[in-house]
Amino acid sequence: MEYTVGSIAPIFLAPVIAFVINAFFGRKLPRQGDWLATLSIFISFIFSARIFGDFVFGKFATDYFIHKTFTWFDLSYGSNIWKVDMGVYIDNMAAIMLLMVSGVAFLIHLFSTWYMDHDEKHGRFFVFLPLFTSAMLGLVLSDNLFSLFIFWEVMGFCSYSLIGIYNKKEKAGDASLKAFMTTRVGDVFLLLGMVAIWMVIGSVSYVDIYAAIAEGKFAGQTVIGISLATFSGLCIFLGGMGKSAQFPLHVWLPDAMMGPTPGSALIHAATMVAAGVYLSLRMYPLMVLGDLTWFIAVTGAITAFIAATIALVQTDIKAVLAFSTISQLGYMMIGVGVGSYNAAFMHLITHAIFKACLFLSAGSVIHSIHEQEMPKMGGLRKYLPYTHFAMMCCTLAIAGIPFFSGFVSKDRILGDALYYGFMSGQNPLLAIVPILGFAGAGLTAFYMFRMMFLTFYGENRMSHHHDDHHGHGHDDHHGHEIHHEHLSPRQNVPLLILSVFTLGFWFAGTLTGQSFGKVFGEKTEWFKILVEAPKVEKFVNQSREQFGTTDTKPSVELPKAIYEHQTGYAGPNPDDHKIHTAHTIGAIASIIIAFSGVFLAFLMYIKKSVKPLADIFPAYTETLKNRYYFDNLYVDVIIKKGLLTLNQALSRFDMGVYDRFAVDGWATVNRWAFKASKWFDNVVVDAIGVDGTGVAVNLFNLVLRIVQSGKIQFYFVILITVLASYIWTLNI
Amino acid sequence: MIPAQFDGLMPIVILMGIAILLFVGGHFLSVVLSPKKPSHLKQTPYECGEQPVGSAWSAFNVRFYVVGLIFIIFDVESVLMFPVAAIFRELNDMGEGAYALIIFLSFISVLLEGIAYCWKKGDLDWVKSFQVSVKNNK
Amino acid sequence: MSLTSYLLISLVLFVIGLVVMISRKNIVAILLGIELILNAAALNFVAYSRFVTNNLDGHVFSLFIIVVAAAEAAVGLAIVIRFFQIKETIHIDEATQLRN
Amino acid sequence: MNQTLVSYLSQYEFFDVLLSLFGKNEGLLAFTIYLVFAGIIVGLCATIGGLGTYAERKISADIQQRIGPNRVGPYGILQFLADGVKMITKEDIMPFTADKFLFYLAPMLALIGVFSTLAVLPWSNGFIMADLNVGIFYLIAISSLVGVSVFLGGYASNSKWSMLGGLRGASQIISYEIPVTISILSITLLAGGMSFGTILGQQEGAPVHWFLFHNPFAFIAFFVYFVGALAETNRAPFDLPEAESELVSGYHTEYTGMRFGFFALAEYIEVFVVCGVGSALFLGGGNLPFSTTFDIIPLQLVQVVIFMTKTLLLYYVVIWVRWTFPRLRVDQLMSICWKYLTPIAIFNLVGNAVWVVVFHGKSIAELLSGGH
Amino acid sequence: MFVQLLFLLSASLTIGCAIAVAVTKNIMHSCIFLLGSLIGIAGLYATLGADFVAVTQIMVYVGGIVILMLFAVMLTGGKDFVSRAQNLLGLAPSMGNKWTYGVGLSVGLVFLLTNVKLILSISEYFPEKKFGNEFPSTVTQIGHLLVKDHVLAFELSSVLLLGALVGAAIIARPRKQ
Repeated sequence: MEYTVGSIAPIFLAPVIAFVINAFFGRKLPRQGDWLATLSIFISFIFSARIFGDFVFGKFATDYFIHKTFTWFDLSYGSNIWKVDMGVYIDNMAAIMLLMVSGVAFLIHLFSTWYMDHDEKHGRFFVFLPLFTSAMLGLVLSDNLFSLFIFWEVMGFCSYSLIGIYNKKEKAGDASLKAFMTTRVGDVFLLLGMVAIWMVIGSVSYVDIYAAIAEGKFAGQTVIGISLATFSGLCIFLGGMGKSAQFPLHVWLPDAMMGPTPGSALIHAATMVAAGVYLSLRMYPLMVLGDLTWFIAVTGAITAFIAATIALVQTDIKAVLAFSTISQLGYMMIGVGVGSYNAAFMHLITHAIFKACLFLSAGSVIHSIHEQEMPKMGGLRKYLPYTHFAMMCCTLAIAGIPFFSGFVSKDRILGDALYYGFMSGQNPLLAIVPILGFAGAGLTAFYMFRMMFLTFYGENRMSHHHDDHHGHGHDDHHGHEIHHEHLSPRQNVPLLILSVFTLGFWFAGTLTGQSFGKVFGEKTEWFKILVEAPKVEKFVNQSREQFGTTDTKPSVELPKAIYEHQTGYAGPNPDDHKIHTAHTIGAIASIIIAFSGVFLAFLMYIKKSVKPLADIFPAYTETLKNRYYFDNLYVDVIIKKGLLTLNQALSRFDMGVYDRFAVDGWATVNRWAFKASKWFDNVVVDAIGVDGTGVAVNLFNLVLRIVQSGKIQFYFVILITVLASYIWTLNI
Repeated sequence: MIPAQFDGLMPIVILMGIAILLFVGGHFLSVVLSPKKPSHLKQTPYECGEQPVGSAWSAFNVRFYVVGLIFIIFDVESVLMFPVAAIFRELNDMGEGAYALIIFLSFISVLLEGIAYCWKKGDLDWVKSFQVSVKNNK
Repeated sequence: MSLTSYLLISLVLFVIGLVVMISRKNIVAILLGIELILNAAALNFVAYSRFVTNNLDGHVFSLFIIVVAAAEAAVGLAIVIRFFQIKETIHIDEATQLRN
Repeated sequence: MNQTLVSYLSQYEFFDVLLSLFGKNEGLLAFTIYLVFAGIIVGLCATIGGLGTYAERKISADIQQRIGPNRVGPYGILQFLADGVKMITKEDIMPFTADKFLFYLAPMLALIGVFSTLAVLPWSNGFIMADLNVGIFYLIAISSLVGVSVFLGGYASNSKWSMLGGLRGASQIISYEIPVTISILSITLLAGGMSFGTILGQQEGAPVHWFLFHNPFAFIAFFVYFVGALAETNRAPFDLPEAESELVSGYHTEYTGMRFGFFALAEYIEVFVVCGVGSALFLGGGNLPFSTTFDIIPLQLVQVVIFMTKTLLLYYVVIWVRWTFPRLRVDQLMSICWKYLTPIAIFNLVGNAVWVVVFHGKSIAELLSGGH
Repeated sequence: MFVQLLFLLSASLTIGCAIAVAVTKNIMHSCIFLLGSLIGIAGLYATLGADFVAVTQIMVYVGGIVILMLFAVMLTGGKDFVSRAQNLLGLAPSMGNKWTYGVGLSVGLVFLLTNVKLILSISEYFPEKKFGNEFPSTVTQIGHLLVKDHVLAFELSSVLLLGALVGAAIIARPRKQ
């Protein structure tokens, strides 16, 4: 098949054009140009649908991929070849991802035109949303870590400005800053990993990295003592952790709910947070080579469990969804870690769809009753029937009820985790992974249905005057009456469209995802056949195609492969029957767990026959309500104990070097007395009194404040020293 | 042998040298010939016979800076325009006159926006900015 | 007079600009240091375009460096003047707040 | 590839004789030739500058129906020598509050800035010391040293009058540099090159080929250039930096003796240079009114004479303007520069560009004669 | 021969004036030394055969930036201004004292050493080159590059300058207080 630039570029360029037009002339356009943004996303949806069709229906089970590059700049001299290539790299995974991103983004745009209507920030919202979508599509299209990093940062910026879009509110500003800074922590590591790879193989293109792995270029290379593969893989994974809110760096995602709900749906649920997982999947061979899978798996398990427990007691509907997002991302990471490559990716896709739908439904609820606290809702079933239907479908999906997509993907991950933890003869401590995973699954079912029951069932607990509003930036609507929901193409048709795709057989080809209950006569596990861990051998000395040329690879039409279900474990599989048994056990166990969780929730919140959680373990509930005191940990312990003292030391050094001996020619007699008083002045008054005022504000102002004594030359000294040391390490 | 490329630089250097030599020589002459009877009154800066009050090196008005600002921007733009102007006819003979004209005019139009802005904001009329900025004189 | 000599000259220039930027406390003097550093960079470009790549892209780059330097000097000095009008000093260590 | 004086002379046979005299050392020979010609030119320009003072007095005397200097020499023509001697023998006084270093440096900068421009001044199409590719551009650039020197002269002699004069002078010079530069830019656009050789080669032959008559815009550009040049050289009616009646003597109030002499010399030579540039850019420079195929030294001398004639005519106009128009106010000065001259100059530039594109660079004369 | 002399002249002028910029205590003088250093750099450009860039250097820096800096120095209180909080928390004098110079020199020395290592490591790739006429006319080629390859940068630079003009005019405009 023929792919020219013209058939790929519009995917990325259409939203960019929409962004530019909206950014400059948005105010002049009718409806501030939201139709333009939606239209552009639709265009890129069409083009990516074509690519998807070619890749998926055109040819099953071929490992076809498009790779076009052009030289961006060339630093070669003498015999050293230093080129930076840019280009596009589309394989099956990228094709599926493209379709998912553009489709979900299109529906979310459509919904936002209703949600953000008559909103003061309507225009600005539709400036950043297409920019974000284009960045995400570009990230999927890009063929090397470098351009991926560029789009990565653009997405970070968009998320920043969408969280803080209601910039009148203090909390929004803090939340956006927090999100920006936390993800920065990861990005620095990502950059480090890129530099490490660059210094060894002179390129950051996926293909070159795979080829280098296949040729064993990484063998024997070490950075600061540890092997290069481990170092770079770890750094890249840390970058992914920052972006997709894994355990230590997850604190930003709940606060990110300050933004408008569709923004959260697109960025903090569906696509951007999945970018970290996508990166880890892309770099999977590196992770395997660096022997990092156990680390990824454990991180994912801890994240999944902790986020699920926190979500138990949240009362803000969006907070529940946020923590469930973190937990599901943890599941994806488990999938990456335990080596069920395509199950992890499938969970990425399914989760993107049903989580987007969940957020949109929450948005529809919030927008129609102007209330975000679940205890003040209830019995909305008869007011919002369509929303209720869509949300129920997605809840079933995320809770892992059979016949729904969440069950398929999550259950495969759990089955592989089970095998990984117990049967594969790994370190027995790794049994924590499946245990936490299953526990998290049960909790997921519980809190999701708790949310459903509290929101849509029971009696209506709405008080008719609303004194406070969280999150959404509408003016107060005092005495607002719920109007009955009608079927409108911009409010709830997107929800219904999304909820259709929460059914399992779209992805698995079978109703259950297991070997029984086929819908089609033929066993078509297209997902599992198409998506597999990249075989690095086939990338050795691949020929690059210059940009603009139509690619010359013959479109090989392999016979449609038949799926034999033993290969649920996509990695090297030593013993299939074990895996099979693991999967069967996993399936049954997860079904039982899920239904028990739903039943418990039913007893607690419908029948009221079981006392709710808070009464059973009040202390633990308190802990959960404070989210395990993570923020307090950061603020109180690390800052007040650790960083502030460091701050004082640094500022003392700073003052000492620069200002201490400002006035020369003093009598040595009173010099010491003067020094003492000046030390008091500088350190106590200046450092604590002035620099330390922001201690109570929040974390990242303080992290900035450590090195920020305000003396720019001090930063300059540090900068130059670091630069010099880096140059010294260069071996050219 | 000097490469002809650098041949043109020599007279410039020579003329600069001549200027410096002339200056030094003139000084030498005046040192030799002129009388030396310095006195304090002779060496006070001239203020129409009054005792000079304070130093002349005080912060003066900001309008000079604004003028210099507009100047430097125009200066740089003209620098960028010179090579394009130098090959304008050549491009025109190559049949790309319209293209070159569009490039050139779009550049100049931005230049004009700058001067129009400053004109509108009154940075160009001296008296107004003077009257406003008296208060800033420290 | 190979490439190395030019590179060394521009390096020395850069380091002197560095010293000026670090050890001066007068903001205008620090801007002087910045000008030195920019010139070092531009000199490198031209030297490379003569010795390494025999095309004139290096000249164009240093042209644009000069342009950017002019813009930077204009805006920077304007900021310095404003700062002086506000705080009546141009000591760099007084400029520790982002707001007035 | 710069066509220079040496490369011009090297086409004559006596060059080889000289070369053999210098033992085939072309660098040394070139150095000698340049040195000799530089000495000649500087001496010539110094004389012209000196005579300029004399001429100024005489012409002003004529305009004001006085006699003017008539004691020293026939018709007082040696007056400027007397002035020079006076300057050398005067005691030079420096205010004790002055900034010594800059006080010395300022006149030297002025001298350097002015003398360096002489290197590209086209006396004839052969007698031009260095016909750089960037000739006219170089001339504009290097002459901006004078602005620095004026500012420094005002600053260094820590006196109120000097300070004001220096500031006025610097801001006036840099302001009026813009219309001048843009007018020259339009000539560059017409000529298709910055070197004086190219510019003069475009306007050979009859006066209708001068850029002055090339098209209406160039015609306007000449006057813009002329006014701007008056202001850049601090000539009346733009002599605010040394306005005798307001600031005592402007930026060289505190300068006496030799240093004042250098300032004055630099100023007069600069006037001569801008007149020469004007005649070369717009009035065809030293081009003979007829086209010749052969090229000998005497023809070059004839060209020099023609060039000098045009230049001195412009010089006369400058002096004439000085004694005719009253001095401007500062705000009038600025508004004339920024609100009239600069927009007009930009308009001329656009007009010239459009003209070149529309009429394929033909001048009015060629269009009338239908020449292809 | 002449080119070598010009090179030595310009290099010594550049470095000497730069050092003077660094050490002199008078801000006005260091502006003037900066001017000398910039002229020296123009000479270096000339020895590289980059006549247009050299003249541009003189035009923009000597004609524009240095004068602007002199104005700014005068506008900010001339060569000797007092720091308002001189004695509140003892600040170093405005042109630095031995401590700041110590820090600056040490950092500069570190940077110098590292980069000398770098430069010497790549120096053998580029042997000495005879001076000839590589660029018969840089002006024409630069013009072609400006309208063909770098036309976007050419246009955008005008926009950049416009932005600089507007921004700086807004910042520096005299206003009522």
